[in-house]
Amino acid sequence: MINVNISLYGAFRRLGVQQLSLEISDESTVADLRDCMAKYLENIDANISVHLVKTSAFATDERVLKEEDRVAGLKCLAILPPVCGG
Amino acid sequence: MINVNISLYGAFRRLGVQQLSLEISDESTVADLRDCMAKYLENIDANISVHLVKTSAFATDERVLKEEDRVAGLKCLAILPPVCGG
Amino acid sequence: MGRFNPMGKILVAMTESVLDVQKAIAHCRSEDCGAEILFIGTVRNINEGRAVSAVNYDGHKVLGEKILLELCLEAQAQWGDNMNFWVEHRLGVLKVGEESLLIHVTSPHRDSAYQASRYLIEQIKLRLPVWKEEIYWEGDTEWLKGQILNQI
Amino acid sequence: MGRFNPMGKILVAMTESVLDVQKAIAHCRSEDCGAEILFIGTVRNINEGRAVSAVNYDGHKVLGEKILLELCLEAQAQWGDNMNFWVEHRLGVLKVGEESLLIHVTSPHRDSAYQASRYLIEQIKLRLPVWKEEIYWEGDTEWLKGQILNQI
Repeated sequence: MINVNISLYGAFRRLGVQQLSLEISDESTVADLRDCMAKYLENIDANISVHLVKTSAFATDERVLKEEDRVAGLKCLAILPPVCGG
Repeated sequence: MINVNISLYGAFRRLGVQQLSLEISDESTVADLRDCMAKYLENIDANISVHLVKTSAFATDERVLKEEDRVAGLKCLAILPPVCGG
Repeated sequence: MGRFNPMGKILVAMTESVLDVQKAIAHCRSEDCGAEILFIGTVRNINEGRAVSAVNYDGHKVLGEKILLELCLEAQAQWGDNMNFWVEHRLGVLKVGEESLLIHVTSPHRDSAYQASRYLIEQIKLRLPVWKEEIYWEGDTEWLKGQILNQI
Repeated sequence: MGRFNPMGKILVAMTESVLDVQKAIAHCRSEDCGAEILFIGTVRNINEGRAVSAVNYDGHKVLGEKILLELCLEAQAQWGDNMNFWVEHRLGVLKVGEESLLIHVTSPHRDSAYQASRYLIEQIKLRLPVWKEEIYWEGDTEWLKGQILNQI
């Protein structure tokens, strides 16, 4: 198992913390991380919909990740809700 | 016969004057004025092509004139070569 | 409110003075307009292969300002009475890099702002009584060819 | 000179500082570019019928600046290596009327400037990691819905 820190943006700021720390298996993909995060938020009864987790992207400081990307070894993970800049 | 003053712009500035003064009949239209001006420029051997006179518009301070407009009574006449602002 | 009594502000000018971007922005800013498009035309250093040092802009000021106002009213009628406009064309001798034209448009939404801005510059090229005499580094000058004006 | 070694200048920023139109214009001015298009996005006083007092802009600065640079390089590749860009998105709490976004593009000709400017704003809406929390006069706040980010 590895520990990953995920920076929070946009509506995820409602959680009141800068980052979430989750424990996932070494083999986990971004899809697995997404499931893990959804379950975590359900467990703590956060005021964040599962739909928001499903429609968010995961990214590093370098790029938006694909569902099949392995999480182990990636630095500076973040979850990015649908965007609305401008 | 009436006397009309025509303000000059753009390439017509090469004539070295602000205005031309031409004598035309009371009944003259813009088309007649154009012919009169072309002849005048040929007579004084100006370095202005007849083509420029033919492709120019006549105007008052209010609007661009039509070929059939009567000239008598119009104020502030000007000849406007093809435009290229911006 | 019809097309001849719009809510948006319009200012147009044909002027020998240096153009003022900050005034244009201040004039057109409005709390209900989230999109602002400023077009700036500047004197380019080369035209049709020749090195330009300056351009002498000649213009019919009275008729020109009347036409600029007409163009802004046409844009308001087409894209929104609450749009604001500042359109200034400079006249006189301008060096390379100097600003010859400002077209500033503000609108609640960006699509109408882009469309109105583009409409204004294209119509200015066709309808505004302004003429350019290019002054070349080699010392000669030339009045540029242009678009024949049509009566509307 | 290929698309990855363009002659034009690019500056991008995600910043808490007030945006600076004059710096954007000075950065992008070039004697071979006669057309300059500045897009300014400002905070609007109303959205979907609700009276807005301010907007809190959240953004991923490092990734955001990387994406803004990519967008400018894409625009240079499509419309001209000699085009210049200044793109700044502001972050933090902005009151109604304040400037949230500057997109400044200069080009030898106006058509490419308009097209590149429009491309940048539309791509920013789709790809830039920025989020808006609207703060209403009634006192409540809401994170706005947006566009799902796709990996490229």
